[in-house]
Amino acid sequence: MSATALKVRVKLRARHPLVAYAFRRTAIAVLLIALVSLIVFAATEVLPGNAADQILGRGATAAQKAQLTRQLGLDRPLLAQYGSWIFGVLHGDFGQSLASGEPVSTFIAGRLGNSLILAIGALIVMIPISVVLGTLSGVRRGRPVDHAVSGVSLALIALPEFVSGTILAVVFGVTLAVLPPTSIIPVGSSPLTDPKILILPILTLCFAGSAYIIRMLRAGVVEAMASEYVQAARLNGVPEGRVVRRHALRNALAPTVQVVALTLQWLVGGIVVTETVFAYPGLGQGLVQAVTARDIPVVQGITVLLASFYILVNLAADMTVIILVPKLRTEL
Amino acid sequence: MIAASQPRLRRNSQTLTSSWPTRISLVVVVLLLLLVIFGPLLTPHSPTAELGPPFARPSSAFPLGTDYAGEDVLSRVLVGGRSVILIGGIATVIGYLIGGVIGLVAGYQRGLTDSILMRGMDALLAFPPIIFLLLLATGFGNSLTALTLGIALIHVPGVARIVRTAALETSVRGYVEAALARGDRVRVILRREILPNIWGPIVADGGPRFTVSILLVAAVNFLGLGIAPPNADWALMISENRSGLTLNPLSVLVPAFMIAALTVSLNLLADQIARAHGSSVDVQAMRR
Amino acid sequence: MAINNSDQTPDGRPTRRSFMRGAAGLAAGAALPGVLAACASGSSSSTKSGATLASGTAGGKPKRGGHLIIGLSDGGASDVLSPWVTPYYSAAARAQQVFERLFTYGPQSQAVPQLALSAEPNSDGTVWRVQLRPGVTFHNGKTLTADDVLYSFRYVANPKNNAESLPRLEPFDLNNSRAVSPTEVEFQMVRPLGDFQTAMCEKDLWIVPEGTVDFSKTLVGTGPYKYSHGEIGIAYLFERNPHYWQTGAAGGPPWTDSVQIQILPDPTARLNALLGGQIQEMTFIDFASARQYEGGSTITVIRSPQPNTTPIYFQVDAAHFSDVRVRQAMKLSMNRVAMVNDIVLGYGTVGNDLFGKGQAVYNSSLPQWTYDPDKAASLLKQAGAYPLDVTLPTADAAPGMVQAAVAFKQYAAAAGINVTLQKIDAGTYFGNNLYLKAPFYETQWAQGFESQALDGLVLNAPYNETHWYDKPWSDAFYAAQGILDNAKRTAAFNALQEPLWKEGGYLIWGVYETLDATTPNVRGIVPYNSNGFGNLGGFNFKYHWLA
Amino acid sequence: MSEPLLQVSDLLVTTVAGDPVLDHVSVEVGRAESIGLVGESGSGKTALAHAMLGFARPGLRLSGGSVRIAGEELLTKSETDLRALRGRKVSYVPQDPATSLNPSMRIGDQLREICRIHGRQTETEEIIPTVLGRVDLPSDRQFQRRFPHQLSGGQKQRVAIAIALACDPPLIVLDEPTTGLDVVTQAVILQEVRRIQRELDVSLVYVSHDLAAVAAVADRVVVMYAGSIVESAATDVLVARPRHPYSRGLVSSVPDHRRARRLRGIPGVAPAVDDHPVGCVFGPRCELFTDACAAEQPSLVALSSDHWVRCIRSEDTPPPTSEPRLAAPGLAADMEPILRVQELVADYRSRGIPFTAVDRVSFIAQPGECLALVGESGSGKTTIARCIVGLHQPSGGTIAFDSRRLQPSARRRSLEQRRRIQIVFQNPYESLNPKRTIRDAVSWPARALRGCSRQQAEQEVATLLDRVRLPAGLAQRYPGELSGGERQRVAIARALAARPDLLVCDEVTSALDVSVQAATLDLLRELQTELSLTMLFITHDLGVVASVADRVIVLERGSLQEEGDVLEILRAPAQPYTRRLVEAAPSLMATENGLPSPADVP
Repeated sequence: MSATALKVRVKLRARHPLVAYAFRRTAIAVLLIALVSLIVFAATEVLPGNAADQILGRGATAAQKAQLTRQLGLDRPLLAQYGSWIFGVLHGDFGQSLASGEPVSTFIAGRLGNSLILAIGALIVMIPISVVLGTLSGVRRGRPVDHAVSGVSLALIALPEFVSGTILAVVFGVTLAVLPPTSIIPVGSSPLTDPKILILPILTLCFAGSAYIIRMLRAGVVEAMASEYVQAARLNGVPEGRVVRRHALRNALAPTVQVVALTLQWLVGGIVVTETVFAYPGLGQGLVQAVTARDIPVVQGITVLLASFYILVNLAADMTVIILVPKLRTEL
Repeated sequence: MIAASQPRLRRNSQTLTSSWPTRISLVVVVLLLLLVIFGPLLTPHSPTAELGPPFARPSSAFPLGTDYAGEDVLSRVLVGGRSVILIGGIATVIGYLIGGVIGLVAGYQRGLTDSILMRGMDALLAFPPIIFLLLLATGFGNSLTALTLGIALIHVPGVARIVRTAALETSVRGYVEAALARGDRVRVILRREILPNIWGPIVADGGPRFTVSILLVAAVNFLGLGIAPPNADWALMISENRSGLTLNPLSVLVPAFMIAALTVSLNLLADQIARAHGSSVDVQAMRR
Repeated sequence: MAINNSDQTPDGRPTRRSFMRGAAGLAAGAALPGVLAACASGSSSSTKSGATLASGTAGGKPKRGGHLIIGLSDGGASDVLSPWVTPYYSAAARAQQVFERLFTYGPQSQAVPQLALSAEPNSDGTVWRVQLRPGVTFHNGKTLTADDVLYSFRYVANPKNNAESLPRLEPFDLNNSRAVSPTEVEFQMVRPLGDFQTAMCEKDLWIVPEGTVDFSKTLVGTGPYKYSHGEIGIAYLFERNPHYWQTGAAGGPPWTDSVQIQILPDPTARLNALLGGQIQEMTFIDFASARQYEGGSTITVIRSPQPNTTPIYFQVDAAHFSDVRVRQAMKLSMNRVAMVNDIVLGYGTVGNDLFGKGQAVYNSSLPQWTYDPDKAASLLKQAGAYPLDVTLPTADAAPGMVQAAVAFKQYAAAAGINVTLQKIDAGTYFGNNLYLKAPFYETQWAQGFESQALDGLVLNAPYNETHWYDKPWSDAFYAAQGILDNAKRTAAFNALQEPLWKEGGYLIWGVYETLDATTPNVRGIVPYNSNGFGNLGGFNFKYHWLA
Repeated sequence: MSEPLLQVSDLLVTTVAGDPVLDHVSVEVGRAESIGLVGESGSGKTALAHAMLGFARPGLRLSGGSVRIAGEELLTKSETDLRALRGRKVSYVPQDPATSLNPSMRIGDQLREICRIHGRQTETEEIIPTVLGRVDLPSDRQFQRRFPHQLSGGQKQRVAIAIALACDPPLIVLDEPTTGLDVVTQAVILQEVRRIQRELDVSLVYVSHDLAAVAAVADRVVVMYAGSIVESAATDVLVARPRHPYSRGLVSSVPDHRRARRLRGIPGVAPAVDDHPVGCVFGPRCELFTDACAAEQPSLVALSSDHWVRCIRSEDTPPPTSEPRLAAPGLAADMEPILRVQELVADYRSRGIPFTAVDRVSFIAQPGECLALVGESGSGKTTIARCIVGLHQPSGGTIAFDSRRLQPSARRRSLEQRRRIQIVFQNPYESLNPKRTIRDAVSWPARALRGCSRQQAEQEVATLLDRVRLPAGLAQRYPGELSGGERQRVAIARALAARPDLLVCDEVTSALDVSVQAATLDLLRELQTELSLTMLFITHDLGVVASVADRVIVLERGSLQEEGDVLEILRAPAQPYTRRLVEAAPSLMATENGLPSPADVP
C-alpha cells in the first residue's frame, strides 16, 4: 500500500467512516463473488463425460463431436475457458445452454422474475408474522403464548417443505379444490395475473422459514428483556409498554436483521423444493432440470447468480446492522 | 476491578431428565436409534420386493399397505431410517471434525491465520446449502459420498465459528493463562484446559445441526439426486409415493411422521442440553 | 403393480408410428378426415384381457370456442421450437399443431391424406406421383405449391440441418424429383418403395414454405393452429389458424380458439392440476390412479391400445453378451408373468422380446420365453459368466420403467445375475451421456416392427441401442420394404423377427396400453392404436372441443 | 425527627424457592437524611435497595412486611402505579454504569423520556441543562446528542445520577454507584453526591460493600449480614467503636493507607441463603459465640437513641484491631536483586492502532521483599506483570531474573525460570479450570515443573491446602463448589506447588469482599515471611499497599512516577500525581478531609 493510498484511506476513514467501511465491505463482497464463481466453475468442470456428447447426444459421429468441442472452445485449457466465461458473465452473457442451444440469459430472465415474485411474496407474508410472534413469545417468556409459539415453531422446523407442500397441494388443491394445486398461468404472463396460484407455494415456504425466524428472534428478545438497562428503565418508572418498545426491542432490532438475512439462505433452498412440488416455473425448478440434464452453463449461470445475490443480501444486512447499532456506527 | 457479586455456589443446572419434554424427546430419540439398528431384522417382508398391487390399503399381509411399486410400506419404514440417520450423522460428525479443527486453530492462533480462515469460511457460507448440493450433484451425479461430504462442508463454517468463539473466550481465562505461564505445550493446554470447557456449546449445537443434515439429505433425495431405488429411505419414500397420497396416504404420511419425530425430538433434546449448559441453543445460534 | 407415475417420454425416441399396409385393410387415401370425427372409436383393443376400449369422448355435436390447456409429461430446459427434431412427446405435440405432412396416421395407423390427395406408384414403385390438396395456404398467406414440398424434402435430406427424418428419405432421389405442376409432384426413387403413403406419415416430414431457413423464432406451417408465443420449458400458446383448409364454410375443426401446451414433468403435480381443474387434459396417468378413477365422474380415463413397451436391452457386442448363451440366460431370467400382473394391472399382456405385438407385422408363432432361473444359471456357468454383475440405469421416464427394473433385479438374482440399479432423473434419461453408451440400459418404444427396424436395427439406424450391426439382416430388411404385395412383405418382415427373438438384445417383458386423462367436459378425442406419439387421439387437438 | 420519609418495617424477601433473602428487616430514613447500607456479597443489601422502590429482581419475591414512602405503602400498589411513583417519589442509581444506560438512545433523549413519563414535558428543556450542570456535565446540545458508549465511566455514572435527579424525588437510592470507577473519579462522585444531598435536602440511601466509601457520604450506617441488619449507628460512632462482632471484624478488615496496620479479616464463610444457622446468624464465625447466642436469633436492641445492635454480648465486643504490620523478612542490604527490569517498553494494538502501555520503566526487586506496583487502570501495571511472567512480548528493554536475561515468551524460558516465577490472577471465578478437581489443579505444577510423579505431587496437596488455611477435604471437590475467597487461596496453593521464588499477584483481592480480602492479604504476608518469597503485588488500592507492601512503585499511563518505601510515600508523596491519589483514596480516618476537585478527573 503506497504512502499516498494509505493517507487517502486514513483521511477517508476519518471524514466519513461509514462510506469507507461500505467501500471496504463491498470490495470484500466482490472478491467473495469472484471466489464463488471460481468454485462453481471448478465444481462443474470436473464432470465425467464431455459436453459435446450432451449437445449432439445420440447418433452423433465422433467427427461431429470433435468439431462442436472446438466450436465451443471446450478444448482450450481450463483457465482460458474460465476467463472467457467470467468475461461473458460480467457482460450478462452466461453462455449457451448445452441442451437447447438457447442463451442461458433468456432461460434465466424469464424464470428469475417468477422466483423473485415467490421469494418476495413469501418474505412479505413470513417476516411480519414471525417478527410479531417471535417478539410476543420473547416478551411473554414462560407464559402460555410462549410455550404455544415455541412448540409450534419447533414442529414446523422439522417439517420439510416437500412434505408440507405435498399435503397442502392434495388437501386444498384436490380434496377441497379451493386453491390451485399447481402453478399454471397463461403463457408468458407473470404469476401476479393469477395470484391464487401463489397462495399454496408461499404457505409452504412460510412454514419452515417463519419457524426459524421466530426461534432466533425470541432468543434475541429474551436476552434484551433480561438486560441491565431494561431493569434500570423499570426502576426509573418507564411504563412497561415503552420499556419493551423503546428499550428491549430497539436493541433486539439489529440481531433481527441478521436473522432475516440468515433465513434467506434457507428460503433459496426452500424455493427449489417448493417450485418442484407445485411445478412453479421459477429458477429453482429450472436449476433442478439443468442439474439432471447436466446442462453445465445453465447450472453455472443460476448458481453464480443465486450465490452473488445471497452475498449482496448479507452485505446489505451487515450494513443495516452497522447503521442500527450506534456503538458500531460511531466506532468504524 | 469487578464488584464481588458472584454467587458463591453456582445453582447446579436443572437435571437433564426433570422436565417432561426432555423425557419424551429422549425416549423418541432412543426408540428411533433402536429402530435404525434392529429395524432391518424385524421386517416382515423384504423391503425391496414387489409383493402386491401398488398403493394397496392396509391389510393383514401389509399392515401399512403397499407403496408405488407394491413393496411393503412397513418393511421399508423399518429399514428406511438407516440412510437418513447414517448419512446425516456421518456428515455432521465430519463437519464437526473439520470445522472444529479450523475453529480451534483460528481461535487459538488469532492474528493472520484467524482472519484468513474466517474469510475462507465466508466463501463457503456464500452458497445456500441446497444450491451447493445441487452443484455437487451436477459433477458427481447420485454419489452418496459426494452428498455426505457436501453436507459436512456446509456445516464447517458454522461449527468453526462456534468453536472459535468458545476457544477465544476460554483462552483468556485465568487457568489457561497460568498454563501458558507454566510453558505447558500447546497440545497439553488444548487437551487439559480448553477442550473440556468448550464441549458444552458444541454438544448444544449438535442437535439442530444433525436436524439440518437430515433435512438436507431428505431434500436431495426428494429431488431424485440422492438415494436410488429400490433402496428404502424415508425421504425417497415420500417423493416416490406422492402420487398415491389419495390411494394409500400411509405410504407418504408414515415416513413423513418418522422424519418429523426424529428432528423435533432431537431439537428438543439439544435445547435441554444447551439449557443445562447455561446457553440455550437459540442464543447460541444468534451468535453464529 | 401400478406404475409410479408415467412421465417424460425418452427424448430422442422417435416412437413414430408406422403401419404395414395390410393391417386395417383401408386403401390408401380413402378415409377423408371428416369421416374420422364420426367413426366410433370402439376398435377392438388387442389387450387379451378383453376389456373393451373405454369409449373416447367422441359423442355429441362439437361446440366452437374456448381455451384448451393440455399437461404434457416431458419437456423442460432442452425444449427447442424447431420441428425438425422432436425427440419426445411435448416436442411432437407442439410441432403437430403448426405443421402438416402429405399423409398422416389415422386411429388404426392407416395413412390418411393430409396435404396430399393421392399418391400413385409406377409399375415397380420406383416413381411416385403425388396430387396436392388445392386451396391450402400457409400461416403467412402463401399458397401451398409443389415447390414447397420439394424444398421441404430437400431441407430434411440436407445433413447440415440435422433433421431427424433424414434416414427416412434414404430411398428418395430428390435431385431428379420434379414439380410436374403447382399441384403435382413426381418423386424418383433410388430403390423401389412399397408403401409411399405410410412412409410419409413418418416422423418430421413437415411441409414448410419454400426458402424458410430460421425455425428458432417464428414458425410458419399449414397446421390448424398458429404458434403465438411461449416460455422455454414452461408453456406454449397456439391460436386458431383462421384460414385452415379443413375448417371449410360450415365451420369444421379446429374447434377451440386456442391451445396451451403446459410442461408438467412431475407426475403428481400433473395429476393434481387435472383434478384441480387447472388443465383439461393430461398425458400418461399412472396405472393405479387410472384403476381408481376409471368409470368415475371426476376425470375421464382415455385408453389407447398402443404397443407400449419398456424393454431392458444389452449391447450384443458388450463383454459376456457376445456369447449367445449369456443372451439367452438373460431372456430366461425375467419373470414376465409376475411383472405384468404386478406392474400393468390388467392394462397389458406378456411380451416375447419382439416389437409391435398386436399389429399385423408380428411373428406370433415364435415360442414364448418363460422364467427359468436354473437354466439361465447353467447357461451362464457354461459361458463362464457366473455370477454376472450388471448395472442397470432406470428412470420414471415411462409408466412401469422403474418397477420393471426393480422386478428384474429381484427375479434375476435367482439366476446368479446381480443387478445394481442407478436411478436417473426422467427428464434427462435419454439426453445424458449414458444412453447409447452404457452396455445395459432400459428404454421405451411404442412402434411396430418396420418403424423400430428403421430406428434401431438397420445398419445406419440412429438409435442402434443393441449394437445390432448385421449387414445381411439390414439388406434383407430393405429388400422386404421394397415388396409391393402386402402379404409377402408381412411374411418377409415376420421372418426377419426370428433372429431378434433368438439372440437379439431386447428383453421385452410386456406390452400395455397408453393411459391419458381429461376433465369430463372434453369431447372429440378418438383413441389411436397406432404406435408412436398417439396420446389423446394422436395429438390431433383440432378435433377436441369443450362441452 | 419528623415523620420518616421512608419506613421499611418487618420486610420479608424470599427466593422463589422460599429461602429468606431479607429476614424481617426494618429501617427508616428521615427527610434530608443520608444513610449507608453496608454488607458483603450475599448480605441482601441490593435486594433491600430494590425493595425501597417496590421492585424484586426475577427469582425473588416481596413476601411480607411493608415499605412506605411519605406514608404511601408500596407493596400493595399495582405495577403501573409503582411505575408512576418511581423516578418521582423515589429514584434509583444503578451499579454498573456501562450496562444500565440504553445503548441505542442518546443521553438527551433518555433524560427527555424521564421528564415526559412523569408529566413534566413542558419544562423538559429547562430541567435537562440544570440537572446536567448539577452533576458537572456539559449541558450543551452537542453533548446531549452523544450515545452512552461515547462517554467515560465517570460521565456515564453522572448521567445515571442526573436521570435520578430529573424529577426532584425526595429520596434517591444509590446501589454501589462508584464500584466500577477508578479511585479519583470515585472520590469526585462521592463528593458531588454529598453536595447534591445537602443542597437539595434530598434523602439518600447509599448501598455499598466499601465501608470507607459509605463513611464519606452517609450520616448514619446500617450494617447488614446474611439478610438481616446487625447494627445501625452514626457513622463516626460505628467506625470508632462498632458494637456487633461482625461490624468490628468489618472495620478491622478495611485497608486504610492512613493507618498501615495488620488486617485480620473474618475467618469462615457467610452462610448461603438456604442454610441459615439457628440463633445468631453470625454465630459460627463469631469469637464471642456462646450457647445463648445459638438459642435463638437475637433481636435488635437500642444501645442509645440512634445506635441499635443485634447481639446479646455487644458489651464484650473488643475495639477494632490495630496491630502493627508483620515485619518484612531480613533484608540483606548487599544481596543481588532477584529481579531487574531495565527500560521496559510494551504496547498493544487495538483495531490496528498501536498504543504504548509501558514506556521505558526500570526497577529492581530485592529477594524476600514485597514490591507493590500501584496505578489506576491503564497505568501499565498489569502489562509489566504479564511481561515478567512471559505472557506478553515487550517491544523494548530487558528483564533479568537472578541476573540472567528472561526470554520474552514463557515457552522459551528454562524449566527452572518457569518454576521459580509464578502468577496468581485477579478473577477467582476464572482462575481455576472448572472441569478439574482441586487436587488435580494444585498437583499439576509439581508434576510439570518439578518432575514429581503423580503420587508425590498429590501427597503435597494436603500440606499446600493447609498452608493456605483450607481444609484438606476440599481436594476432591470442584471449583464450582467453592467461594471466591476459597478459590483464590487454591490458586495461591497452586502457585506454591512449584516452590517459586517470585510470586506475582495481579489484583488478587480486588474481586473479593473486604473481610475475605483482609484474610487473604494476611495469608500472603505470612507466606512471604515463612517462605522468604519475593512478591510483586499489583493493585490500584493504596490501603492494600499500606498493609502488605514493603516498597512501592507508582505508575501513571505507562511511566514510573515515584518509587520508595511504602510508609514514607504514603505519608509524604513527592509527585503531584501520587499526592492526588493519596488524597483521593477513601479512608475511615479522614471522614471530613477535603476531596480533590472534580476538574482534575479525566
